[in-house]
Amino acid sequence: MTAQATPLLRIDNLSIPLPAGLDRAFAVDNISFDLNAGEILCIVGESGSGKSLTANAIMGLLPDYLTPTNGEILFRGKNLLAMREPELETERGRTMAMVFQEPLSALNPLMKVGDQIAEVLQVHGEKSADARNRRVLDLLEFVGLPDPANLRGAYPFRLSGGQRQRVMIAMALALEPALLIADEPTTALDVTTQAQILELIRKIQQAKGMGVMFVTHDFGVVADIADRVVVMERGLIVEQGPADAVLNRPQHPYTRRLIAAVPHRDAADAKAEVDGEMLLEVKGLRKVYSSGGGLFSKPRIVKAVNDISFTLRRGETLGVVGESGSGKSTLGRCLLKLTEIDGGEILFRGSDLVPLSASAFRPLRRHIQMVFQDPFASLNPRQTVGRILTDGPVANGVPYAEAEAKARELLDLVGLEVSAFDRYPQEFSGGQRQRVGIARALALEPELLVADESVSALDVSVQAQVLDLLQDLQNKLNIAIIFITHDLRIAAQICDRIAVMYRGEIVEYGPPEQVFDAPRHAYTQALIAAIPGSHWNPRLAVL
Amino acid sequence: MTFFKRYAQNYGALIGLAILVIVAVVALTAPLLFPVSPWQSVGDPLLSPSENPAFPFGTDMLGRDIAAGLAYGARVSLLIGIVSTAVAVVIGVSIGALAGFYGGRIDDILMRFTEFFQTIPAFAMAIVLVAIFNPNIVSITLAIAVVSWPPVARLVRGEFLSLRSREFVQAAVVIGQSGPRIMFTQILPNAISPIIVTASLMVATAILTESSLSFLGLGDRNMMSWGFMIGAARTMLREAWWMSFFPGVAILLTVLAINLIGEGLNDAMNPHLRGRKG
Amino acid sequence: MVVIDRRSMLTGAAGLILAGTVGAVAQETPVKGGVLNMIAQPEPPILMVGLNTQGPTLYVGGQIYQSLLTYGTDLKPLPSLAKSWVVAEDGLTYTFTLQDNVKWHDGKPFSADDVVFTADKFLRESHPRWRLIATTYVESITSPAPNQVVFKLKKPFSAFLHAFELSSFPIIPKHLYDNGTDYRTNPANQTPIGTGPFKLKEWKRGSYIHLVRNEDYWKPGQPYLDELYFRIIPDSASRAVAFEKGTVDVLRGGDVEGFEVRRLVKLKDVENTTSGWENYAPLVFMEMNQRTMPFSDKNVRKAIMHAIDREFIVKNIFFGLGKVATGPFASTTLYYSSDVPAYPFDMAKAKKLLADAKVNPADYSIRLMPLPYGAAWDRMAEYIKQQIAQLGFKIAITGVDAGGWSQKMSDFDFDLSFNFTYQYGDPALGVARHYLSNNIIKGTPYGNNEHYINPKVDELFNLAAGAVSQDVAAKAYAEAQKIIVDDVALGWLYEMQNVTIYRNKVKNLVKTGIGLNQYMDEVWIAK
Amino acid sequence: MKTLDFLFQRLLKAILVVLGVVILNFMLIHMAPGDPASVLAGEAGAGDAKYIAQLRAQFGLDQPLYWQLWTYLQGVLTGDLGFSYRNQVPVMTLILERLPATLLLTGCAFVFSLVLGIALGVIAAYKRGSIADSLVMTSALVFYATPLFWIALMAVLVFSLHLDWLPPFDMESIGTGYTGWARAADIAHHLVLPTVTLGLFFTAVYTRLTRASMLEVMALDFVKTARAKGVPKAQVIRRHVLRNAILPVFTFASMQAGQLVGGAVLTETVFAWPGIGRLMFDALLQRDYPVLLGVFLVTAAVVVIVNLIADLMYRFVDPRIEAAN
Repeated sequence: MTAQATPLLRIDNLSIPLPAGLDRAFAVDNISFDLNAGEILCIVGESGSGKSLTANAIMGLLPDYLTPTNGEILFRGKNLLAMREPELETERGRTMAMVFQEPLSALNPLMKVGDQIAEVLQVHGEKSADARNRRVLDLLEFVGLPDPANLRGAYPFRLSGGQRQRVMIAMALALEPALLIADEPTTALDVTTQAQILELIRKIQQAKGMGVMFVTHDFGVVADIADRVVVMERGLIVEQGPADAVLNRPQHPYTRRLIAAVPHRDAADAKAEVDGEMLLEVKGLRKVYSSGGGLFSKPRIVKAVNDISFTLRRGETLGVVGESGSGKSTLGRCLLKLTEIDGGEILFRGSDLVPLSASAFRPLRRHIQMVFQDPFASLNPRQTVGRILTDGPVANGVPYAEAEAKARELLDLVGLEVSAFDRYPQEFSGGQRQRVGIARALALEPELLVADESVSALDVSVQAQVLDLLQDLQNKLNIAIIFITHDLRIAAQICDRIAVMYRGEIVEYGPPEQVFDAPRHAYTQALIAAIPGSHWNPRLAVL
Repeated sequence: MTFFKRYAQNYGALIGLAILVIVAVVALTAPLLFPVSPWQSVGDPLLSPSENPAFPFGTDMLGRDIAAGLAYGARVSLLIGIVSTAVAVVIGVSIGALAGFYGGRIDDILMRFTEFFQTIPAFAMAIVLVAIFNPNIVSITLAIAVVSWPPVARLVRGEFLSLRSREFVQAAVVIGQSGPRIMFTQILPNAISPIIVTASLMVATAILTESSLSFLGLGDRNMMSWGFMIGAARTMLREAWWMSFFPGVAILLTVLAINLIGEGLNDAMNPHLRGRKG
Repeated sequence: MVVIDRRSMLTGAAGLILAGTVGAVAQETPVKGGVLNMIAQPEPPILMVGLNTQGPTLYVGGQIYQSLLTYGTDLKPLPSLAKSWVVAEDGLTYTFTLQDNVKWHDGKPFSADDVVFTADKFLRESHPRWRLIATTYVESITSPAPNQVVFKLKKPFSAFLHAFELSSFPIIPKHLYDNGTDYRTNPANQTPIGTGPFKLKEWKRGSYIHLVRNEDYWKPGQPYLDELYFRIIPDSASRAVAFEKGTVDVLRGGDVEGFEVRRLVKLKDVENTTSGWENYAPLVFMEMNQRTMPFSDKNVRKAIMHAIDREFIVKNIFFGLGKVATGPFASTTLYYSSDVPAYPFDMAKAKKLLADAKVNPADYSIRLMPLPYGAAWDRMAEYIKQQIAQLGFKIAITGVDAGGWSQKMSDFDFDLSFNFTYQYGDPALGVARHYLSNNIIKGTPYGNNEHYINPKVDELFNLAAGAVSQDVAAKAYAEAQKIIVDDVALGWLYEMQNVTIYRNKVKNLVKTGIGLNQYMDEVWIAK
Repeated sequence: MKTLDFLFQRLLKAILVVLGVVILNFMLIHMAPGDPASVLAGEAGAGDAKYIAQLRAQFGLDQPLYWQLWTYLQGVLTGDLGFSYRNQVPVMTLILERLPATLLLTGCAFVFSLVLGIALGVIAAYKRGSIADSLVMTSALVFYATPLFWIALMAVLVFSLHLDWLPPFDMESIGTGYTGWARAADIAHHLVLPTVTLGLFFTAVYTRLTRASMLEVMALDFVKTARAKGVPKAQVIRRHVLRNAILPVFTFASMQAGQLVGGAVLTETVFAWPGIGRLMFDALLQRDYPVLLGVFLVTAAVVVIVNLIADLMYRFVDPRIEAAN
């Protein structure tokens, strides 16, 4: 963190107006910050804060309808905004490079990864194919990919998410740029992979002495890698400074609010043992997916849920934690019989749900409800909130008038205006929609609520509110909740017990403090070690 | 209101709508505009458009008024276009919805069935159907419907397949709604805009198909239609250009108008695509 | 009205051996060599004339196959494969003497055996018209000498000498067909072997049929032409273009639309003739199904006749290529009589006739089934529909294709339809079939499909057919025409006039009453 | 292995589809009111009931329908598509005579429309919003809305009659005795008008499709990646956008292959092209069932083969497909 006379990158009073008719006039409004060579600058903010746009503006990759009207982007003293496209092209990929959020869609699906990396070298003047090939192998090796000679000829879809992001990074590093912009590079990755990628970026930055601009929404990540931090809110920079200062002594109320909302296990508030009556007993549940196969090849078999057993009492919250592909969502779908079950028992109030036919199970459905992940996809855009909330009770034989009255009550209960009844989901924000989703589930007065990644699509501040709401409702209504999440921090915060799933099996099962402090399984240990920002306690920052 | 605003932003779509409205008005008021049957000889044969102001579009070889033919032809073109499309959409939506919603073996069977129809060239099939069941307005309409439903079925199946796994549909299952109810109240309303857009384009194609059938002599012999007029005038192309020219232009304009409307609808119903269009 | 002294024809033929053909004395000396381009429209399904008698089949097949006789433009019989013939005085024995040195295209000699096989076996089995004649009239067919064939009849048949034209009596090679196989699937059908001046070289289906000179043709030095091309051009406008651009040299009647004829005949170096159709003299009529009302009422039929402006049809729909027909006989044929009731265009009269007959037109829904032979026929249907609609009938056109038309006509499933008939030189062959009550048979569109029954007419036709004296026949036919026209047995519309258009460098093209179906051994092209 | 499996499955499916098409058409065609025997008898000039019965027996039309179907299917398995009543030739012979002409015409029209359509679509997308874009898209829209037969007539009028540049009909000049290259050149000369006429509608379709597909791909993330690498815009289009954008166009085009045959019916009629489109239409009017069925069978087989080839190519071009299966 050595300050230099001329910063590597200086954003000076940059403004980018939005097209007319949107909720605000500027995407970013008069922002200024510096990035020095050899430092990692984190731009942090919630969705719509303008952080990604700023990154794209630097690279000159804004969509046609957005043009900066004011300010300068000085890269090594030269104003990038004044450069013409061909000139910019010589800088891009050579002196400044970018890594994107979604590594699959950011790679050309029809081009071998080696060729995609080599292209950077080719467009910037490396004429020798041999030289390019050697460099590609070096780069793949450097970013820690196994068997570079082989991997070079693979297509992106063959690679795992982490490998793809390593390819992206190799591509960005090809010509050892002075500036690396990473736009949420780990958001789409599992937590263990995220830890590896963060480690890689830090390693590279140190080895090459680059300036890194790291865009993220996750304060845990910030705590792990940032030298300095810029906090953005709705196009404005509300706070900037050294990482330690911003994280531990936030000044601006917005920053404080964000940090307060970061999920964190408080060792202090250990949960009391729940001793309600037994509601659900799952025994030896199995679900197998098989695909492909034919006369000449074997089908691919995935044991998505493999011999899983657990119990749940009234008023209890069970957290099911796992990375993508662990089978946690399949488990949720099995419990709701949204998919065929291949074996085992689901004893709900003592009777087995597994053998029931779809029509025999339908009357029982109201007892087991679900809150979905995506607040945008989970509400029918063609129906009013009122219709969404009354459909369930009506389908279960409740007269409409009664259902309507109940729906209005529920809107109030989940913290929405009663007038929301006649409006369409599009008119609400993500958090509000998720409240509608919860109200829909509650409209049937269920005894068990399965929440599948119900807060992971939400911004951190909204996330906290929804979590609070769920806990509050559980206390009021004494329902059992199965909370499926990839985020161990959230599970630890709200669950009575946690089941860690790995490759279709529960590898760790117990109360949060045991899972966190004394994980028995190697996977759980790796998972906990990978939690970003574990050395930092946000609670202390906003005390 | 916003829908119309979005639609109105597309000038092409507005022009298309204007043309179609004119065509529709002419079609509806044809008996008022031309009280004498379009089949009736009303003037000298083969009057060119400039010869007699009473016949601004000229007359054909039997002295029939081309203008009257155009007006009555609009009725047939629009009627066949719309009805055959409606029938095709009903067939296509039913098959596509069942296949997409239930999947598995039902999907396999229905899609194989659809493929049979797609493998046979649509126009060739239409010719055979019309010829076999004798050309009349019913057989032509049904034949066009029978050859044009497969794309709808595929579209609807695709929509249903993707919507079926959407969370709001899962939610409908979870709250205990029945299969048919979910299909009609949850999925179908969300699949309706691509269906409408496709249907509007199918109307255009149906009009083209009808005219091609008539051109080959497989039209309804009691209905004055544009394709028939061109077919009848085809042999006299050099002697009396106006006999085939005006009906050709009528088809072109109408089909063009409907296509423009289709694009306008598409833009208006899928506003997120608009940013990318020119 | 063509007047022919039948007796002199019979006696003359008895002793006379005709040498040469009409118009053999050419103005210029024929030049050998050259290619003649024509159009076969529609493409014939087969060239074997014995199995198919459609126009194009005869047109092309007529260059390959030959018949015993051909007929002049005056309808007199002329030698073909028969070089002479003798008819006995009682009209019961016909003796034909055949040409010498005739060889089939495959080199086998042609003989009387071939003629006997053709008449007694092949055509009797596969040719509907000959079958009828053979069963009704022929007692025996024999060959007393290798170059002689004798037909003995059960009873006199005045039209018998007209039954030996190409479409009725093509000679089939016995050695290829008399082997127990099914004639229709005999592979020889694909490689037609005849005695004609041209041989099949190549048939590229959908494109052209290519015939080449028969080097062993029985007329020394002939044919003059080296090659014939019959091109397949399905679109009529394209056919006109093909002629205009010189791709084809000859247009047969019907190859192009009427209005194109008007234009094409005016082109430079182009000639035309309406001759060459005398033997067929096609006559167009409307069939009104008399099985049910309204057409079972003679007055309705009369009213319909008055409601149709047949001059308009000829002038505007067929572009003047024809003349209004007065009755069942074409005006160019033997026995035509103009002494028949006339039906001028008169709407008022038509309506009055209906009113007098107490027929309420609005009570009837009439189906009008056009003949699916092209645009002009469709226009005629549209016109007539409109005229009948003005009488107050509900009338709709039922569109059909050729198959459907044939089927519905054969099943009598129609109200109104069109048809035309070839007259084949004698009323007994071409005309009577549409009016004889014993010819009300399902299965053919070319019989008495309208269900016309008048015993007097039957009697007169039979009398004429069996008459040995031409006067007797003429009288009977004249009386029959009067009755038939008064009954409006059919709605005669017009006599077709087929124009043959050709480049004037083509010489000797149309010489006989069968026109272009005549083998073109004397046709030549001026350099 | 997977490719083998795929091939096996697709072949099985292809055979099923063709079989289905045959049965479907067989039933359909035999529902027709016109009886070929009476049509033939009628054309022969006369024909009593006995004659018709004789013909019906000869064609096997007196057998029950399922038996006719069974006999037909048995024939199909041995490559025998039946016998044409009218032409007195085995159907297979007729079709094989005509098929090359149609394959040539539709093949050329296919390539023409695809190449031109993609080229125009790419230009329109690349120059989005420009005059060139509007021009291309407007003409595409107009040709999309114009009846094919109308274009054919107009083309003959202008290019053959008025300008006399191109022959208005036939597949080759008859009687010239051209061989080798001269013949090929002659055929090519005749091919121009029918190809362009048949191809224009599809060109319009592919232009619109290509442009839309290009714009869609241009909005994808990896295009941004390419630009972030400093790849010049032209190269981005060429190397990254084009390949991804063309795939759906190819898929659609291969699915549309059969529709070209439908268009060929019109084109072949106007241009006197001796192909199976016209054969089909003639057979239909003459109620020549075996020919009609044969044409449909062969068309379906060709379409299925084209789709199969397209699928295989797709697998080759897009590595994701195999994995997805």
